[in-house]
Amino acid sequence: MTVLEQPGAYRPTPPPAWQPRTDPAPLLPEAEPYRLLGTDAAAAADPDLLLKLYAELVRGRRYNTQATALTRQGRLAVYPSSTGQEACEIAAGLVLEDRDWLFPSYRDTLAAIARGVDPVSALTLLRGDWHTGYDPTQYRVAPLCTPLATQLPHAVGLAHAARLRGDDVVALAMVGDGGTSEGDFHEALNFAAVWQSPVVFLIQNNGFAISVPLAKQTAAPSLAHKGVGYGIPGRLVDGNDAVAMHQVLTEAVERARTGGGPTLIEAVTYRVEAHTNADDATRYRADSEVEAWRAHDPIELLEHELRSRGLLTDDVIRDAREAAEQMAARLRERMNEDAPLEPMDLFAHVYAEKTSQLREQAAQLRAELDAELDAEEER
Amino acid sequence: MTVLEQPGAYRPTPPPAWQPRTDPAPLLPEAEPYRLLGTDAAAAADPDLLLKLYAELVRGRRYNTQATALTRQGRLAVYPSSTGQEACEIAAGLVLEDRDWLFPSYRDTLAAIARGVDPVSALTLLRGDWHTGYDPTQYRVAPLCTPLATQLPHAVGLAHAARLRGDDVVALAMVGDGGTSEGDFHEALNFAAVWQSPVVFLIQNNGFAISVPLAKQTAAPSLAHKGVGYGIPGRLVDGNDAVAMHQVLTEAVERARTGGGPTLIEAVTYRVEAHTNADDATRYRADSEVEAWRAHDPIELLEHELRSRGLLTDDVIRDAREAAEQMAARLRERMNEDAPLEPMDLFAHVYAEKTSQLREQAAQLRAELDAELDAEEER
Amino acid sequence: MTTTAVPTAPTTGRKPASMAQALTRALRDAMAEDPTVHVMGEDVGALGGVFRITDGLAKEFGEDRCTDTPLAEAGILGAAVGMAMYGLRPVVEMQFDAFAYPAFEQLISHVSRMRNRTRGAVPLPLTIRVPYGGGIGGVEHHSDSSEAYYMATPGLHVVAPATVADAYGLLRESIASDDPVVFLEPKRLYWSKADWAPDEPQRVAPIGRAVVRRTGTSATLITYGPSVPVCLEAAEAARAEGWDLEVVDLRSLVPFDDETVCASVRRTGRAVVVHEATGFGGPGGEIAARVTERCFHHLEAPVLRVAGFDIPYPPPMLERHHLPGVDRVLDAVARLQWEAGWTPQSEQGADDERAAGGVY
Amino acid sequence: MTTTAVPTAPTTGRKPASMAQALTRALRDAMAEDPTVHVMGEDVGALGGVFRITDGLAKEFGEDRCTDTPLAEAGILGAAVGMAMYGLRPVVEMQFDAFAYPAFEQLISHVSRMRNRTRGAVPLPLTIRVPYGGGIGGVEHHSDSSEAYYMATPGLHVVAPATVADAYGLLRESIASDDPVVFLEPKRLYWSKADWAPDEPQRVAPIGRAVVRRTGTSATLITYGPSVPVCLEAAEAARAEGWDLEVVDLRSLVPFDDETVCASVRRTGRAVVVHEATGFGGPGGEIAARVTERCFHHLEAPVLRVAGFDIPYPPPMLERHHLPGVDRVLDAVARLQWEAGWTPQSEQGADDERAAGGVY
Ligand SMILES: Cc1ncc(C[n+]2csc(CCOP(=O)(O)OP(=O)(O)O)c2C)c(N)n1
Ligand SMILES: Cc1ncc(C[n+]2csc(CCOP(=O)(O)OP(=O)(O)O)c2C)c(N)n1
Ligand SMILES: [Mg+2]
Ligand SMILES: [Mg+2]
Repeated sequence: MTVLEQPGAYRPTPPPAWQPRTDPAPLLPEAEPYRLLGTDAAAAADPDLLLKLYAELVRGRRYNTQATALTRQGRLAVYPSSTGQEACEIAAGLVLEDRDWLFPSYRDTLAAIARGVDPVSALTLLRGDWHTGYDPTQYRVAPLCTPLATQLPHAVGLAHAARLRGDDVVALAMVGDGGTSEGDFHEALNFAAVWQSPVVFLIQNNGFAISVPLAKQTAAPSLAHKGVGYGIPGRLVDGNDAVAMHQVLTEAVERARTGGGPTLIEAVTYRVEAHTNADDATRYRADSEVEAWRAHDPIELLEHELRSRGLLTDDVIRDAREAAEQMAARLRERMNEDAPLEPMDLFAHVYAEKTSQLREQAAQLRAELDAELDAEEER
Repeated sequence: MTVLEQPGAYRPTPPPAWQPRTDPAPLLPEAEPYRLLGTDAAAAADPDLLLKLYAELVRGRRYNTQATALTRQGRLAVYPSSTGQEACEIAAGLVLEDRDWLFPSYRDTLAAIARGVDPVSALTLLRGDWHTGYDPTQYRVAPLCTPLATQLPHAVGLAHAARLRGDDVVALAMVGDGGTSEGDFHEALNFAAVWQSPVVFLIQNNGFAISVPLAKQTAAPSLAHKGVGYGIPGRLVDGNDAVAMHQVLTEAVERARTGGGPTLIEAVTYRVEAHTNADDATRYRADSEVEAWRAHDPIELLEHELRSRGLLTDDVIRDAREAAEQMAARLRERMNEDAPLEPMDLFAHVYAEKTSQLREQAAQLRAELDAELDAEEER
Repeated sequence: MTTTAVPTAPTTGRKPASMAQALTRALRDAMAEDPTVHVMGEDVGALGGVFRITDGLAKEFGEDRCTDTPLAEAGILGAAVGMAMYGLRPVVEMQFDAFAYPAFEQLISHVSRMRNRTRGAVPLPLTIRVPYGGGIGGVEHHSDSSEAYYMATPGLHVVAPATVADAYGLLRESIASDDPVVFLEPKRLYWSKADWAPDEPQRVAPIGRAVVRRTGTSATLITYGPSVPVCLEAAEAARAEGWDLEVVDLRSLVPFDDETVCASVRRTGRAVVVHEATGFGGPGGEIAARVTERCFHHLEAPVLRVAGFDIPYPPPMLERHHLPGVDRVLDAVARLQWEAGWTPQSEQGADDERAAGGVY
Repeated sequence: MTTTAVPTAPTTGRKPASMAQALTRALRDAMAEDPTVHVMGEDVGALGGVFRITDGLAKEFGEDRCTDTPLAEAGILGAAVGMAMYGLRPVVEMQFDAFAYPAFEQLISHVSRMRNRTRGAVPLPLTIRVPYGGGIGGVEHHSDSSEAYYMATPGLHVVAPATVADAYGLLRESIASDDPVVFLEPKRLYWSKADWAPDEPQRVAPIGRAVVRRTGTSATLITYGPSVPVCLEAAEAARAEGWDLEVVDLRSLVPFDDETVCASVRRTGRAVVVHEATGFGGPGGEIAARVTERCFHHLEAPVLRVAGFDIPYPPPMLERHHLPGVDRVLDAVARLQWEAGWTPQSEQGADDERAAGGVY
């Protein structure tokens, strides 16, 4: 019996705002991360999908190790590896249609590549070349975003615009556990919910924001529990289970595409490597923790399933490895070419048209460069 | 049976981050606003408390009407009335100990006054005089805060500092439904939860942010449902029920004081007047809605309880009205006195010590003022 | 150089209109002409904005074209970025100057840089309308002049109209621009009126051109936005002192019209920059410095500045002491070293002199 | 005026120390001396900060005194405001210049104004450490020079050390200040070294005093932070051209030391302002304008500026073209109108000349 039903109670009509507009129960995430691999339900997964995921995971892992190696050789300024998180990255890169948009965070090079961005172009920023090495409109992949969580409202705005225009375009936006603490995360989720925008928010909870562990980042039961506060359903998934990731993301994208509104997904995973090559992870975490997670490797999890179904043939393994090695070789080769940057491009895209001030400054630089050239020629 | 318990499943030890650290269930708010008045449970309420609340509510209402009248007479630049929300305001002003801190938003003049701030000083800002008319450290009432939600992290920081120093001080921070959309709301709640700071967050959901109704502000089941996403318990209360407000706030303050951490309270209420005297509410809402809420008036609700207990004597009514009228008269009188502002004070508190630039500028103004004076004397 | 006098005589079909009305009309015409123009912000819908600039737009174009957003400025601007990425032309309203601050990260790190970051592939045709400045008796946070922040951010255009015709013309142009524009609306000029024909709006000079509002020979007042009328009034008053002042209305701070400004200063040989924003680190420093770099040997005196004091914006009861008014402008003009006997030696004591006289 | 040469000869007990080490030591000493000093920010605990400036502090003073916060800059600064209200002295680390932007509303609307708002009742003794500037090969958002924003915000002190001794001395003083201080740490000087005795740190001039790092007679280079070493190098190189340059290190942009700067410029008659921040709307405009206001008749040439271009900070591979280096400083000095034959007429074509020559 609610208080309002008590007999004899003074009972004015409850004002309209009292009625909860949404039932909270369906918005709450599962109590533990959703998982398919290693369960009977995995049997239903399409073998072609498993094989596709496998090839991509292997290629993704190789990309991570190769890029990290390139930092040691000084060919890349910095690389934030997603080793251990490939299942999230690859699934995110694969679930979208061509017309959809991906809004990656700075760590999500793999997702961009899985979506079709050229592996070398994706590293342009990280090698010290121009800030975005690919044309975002060509791949519908927004620039890899460094200021954390700031691209989430962009994803919402883009999805909202598409919906206003009658296009069934979905935006998938990626953020880390640390990024969920930023105000922009909050504002983006709220806008998406109020506008019922076709956006999927994917949190990769990899346990750390650089050195800061999750427990210092949040006291929530899970990050997926943040959804209900916006009226957005939250899902909790094993981020190392590529098949579960693919399924949950696909469902969310479908839901968004058919007018069901946004979804918040927390993928529980782990950053196996240091934050970037420049980081020293031994300062803030124990090897034993890393080892525990290495035992829950996304590639091994998938291999086990493939093997148990008899799909992990020698051919499959060899093809995947060869494709990965080819990609790595191409990466090494092309990253060893020096990128010839045109200094005059500094002024090319500040505005649609150069201001008179920029024209003056461009002329100044031109003169300096010419003088340098003259001096060199004299020598 | 969870997936991990399935027989024969590939089952590595679930990595540590999988374990939910908090049980979400106790963090979820009640399904409908908690209410005492008009229920049998109200019988347990202390008669002295009821009488105290009554006197304060009557005084508060009178303050609102008087201040609004002063805007029409041009003695106040602007006044955001809290008519209809007095139960929230008064309860917030009364539940704290002397050593605690209140962090009001710009509408919460009444809460500040209920806590002891001089009614005239509380209007200093709104009459065009200096930004804060009282000494915040004297009353432990932070300045009435205009940039929405920005004082919430201050409340967290202050409570955190007090805790670090071993003081059992609680901070109570107030925000509107609109203010919950700001990033600062999110960041404050998260910091409070991670630090387990002794803070109570009180949302007055009065249905509108200026002209924007709640439905355009959030799609959440309730604003109290935002708590769980931080690991903070949410409470949903009838904001027009002064006794329920007092009880729920008292519990939350007690919880904070004894190391239980923060609480998020949503008080469901209604802004019966326009946003401020300068606003025209007919542009965005129907009279019928306002009337429905007028029928749920916080003073009437309490009067009904007092009457049914035989506590609403003529003396009680007269005393409350007289005290309110006295306060109103004093307000009229003192607001009619011109506040003599010292122009040279412009430079007095920009820094602890004036920079040489400010000394120059002060000398300039001094010279201008002297010249003005000379010119006037000549006339 | 473009010389346009403030319209004084009524032309056929022209009626007095306020700057607020001209702005509303500009939004309406832009939305009618271009379906990709979307207005968004706090209270811009049914209420028509707290200054009623968006009045009627939601009714005429629907709530999808003129949208009340949740109360979160970073979210508003961030969403507008995404909308612009999809080909829309969002016009964002920030309710007051100081309430644009929560959106600064979006503004600096994205709005101003997206085109550059993507080598031109992702332009952001956004307009950010900011009611700005003081003089309306607003309580704290409602009277800031924040243009210095915007000027220091390459990639933004920064525009501030001072006349009714410019309010219309510059806003139309800002919305049509393929670059992000911070459009500063001088609050206290919202109710200023001029004769204006809404149906055949007056052509105005483009963004990036300054306009000489009053020609003169003795000295140049360089100004913009809410200080333009102050300078015109000061110029009138100066005639009594025998000074014939030229008034240049910058209209846009970025791009900056060096040509028009310097031509004027070279002609007059003296200049005062006038604005409401605080002096130190404010726009006047840039303007004075660049004029001096370009016109040094034409200058009879240093370019002086009349600006707000270096203090947080004061409460309404004291704002008149803070705002640069006619007297302070005239004081500055008086200190442009008109005396023949001025020698470098007097400069040693210049600090005291400045203190006693009103130079910023 | 204070004249301090950069320490070159080792003194007893002095060993080479880096600026980073001096900063760490300053934090440590401040925390040891005053239990109300609290360090907070992203990764300042176990990691010791991404630049290791807070290395060892969490270990020595506990996590309550040196705290890893959640990842939210407005929250960090806002919480620090509350802590300061309760009597603590928070020292906030912003991880990189551009990551301070999310905290701008807190900074502008609260940190800079709380004392003024409360008529002195609530001072905010906060220090905000911002690793700033370029030259370290950082990717986008890691190399901004954001001091113009801070300078335009009355109520803040803005400090930037250029030497190891100043890094220690100025940080100690900032933490001890009862006003909020934005403490700009030039990233690329973190690893610069000087002889320095950690146990008897060198006394330095207080905040608000500029220091002449090199005396000279031909012209004054006015600079601060990462550009100080550049200017000293330029001054050395200029000797070959026959110029004897004076170098003034501002050390604090707010308060600004007009006295020291103007005394130098009056002596030399020529000045160039040098900084990394973009030129337009950057600190140089203010500096050039105020020097000109105060020293006009002592100037043989306009005060010139050498600054970053008016562009978003470029990628590492191009940053050397953006950053003001020795050559650009010397070019500017060369254009200080040394020729006797300089006439006002040449100024008409000044724009072209400027374009061809490197004046900002
Ligand atoms: C607004 C902002 N603040 C700080 C940083 C510096 N920073 C870069 S990565 C990082 C940690 C991010 O953690 P998380 O969001 O969990 O992503 P992950 O690195 O784990 O992928 C920080 C603090 C930033 N990029 N943006
Ligand atoms: C950061 C910020 N943005 C905008 C405003 C302008 N503004 C003042 S009150 C208000 C509505 C507030 O609504 P709510 O939080 O529900 O509080 P209420 O007015 O209902 O008490 C707005 C938009 C502001 N004060 N601060
Ligand atoms: Mg992480
Ligand atoms: Mg409200």
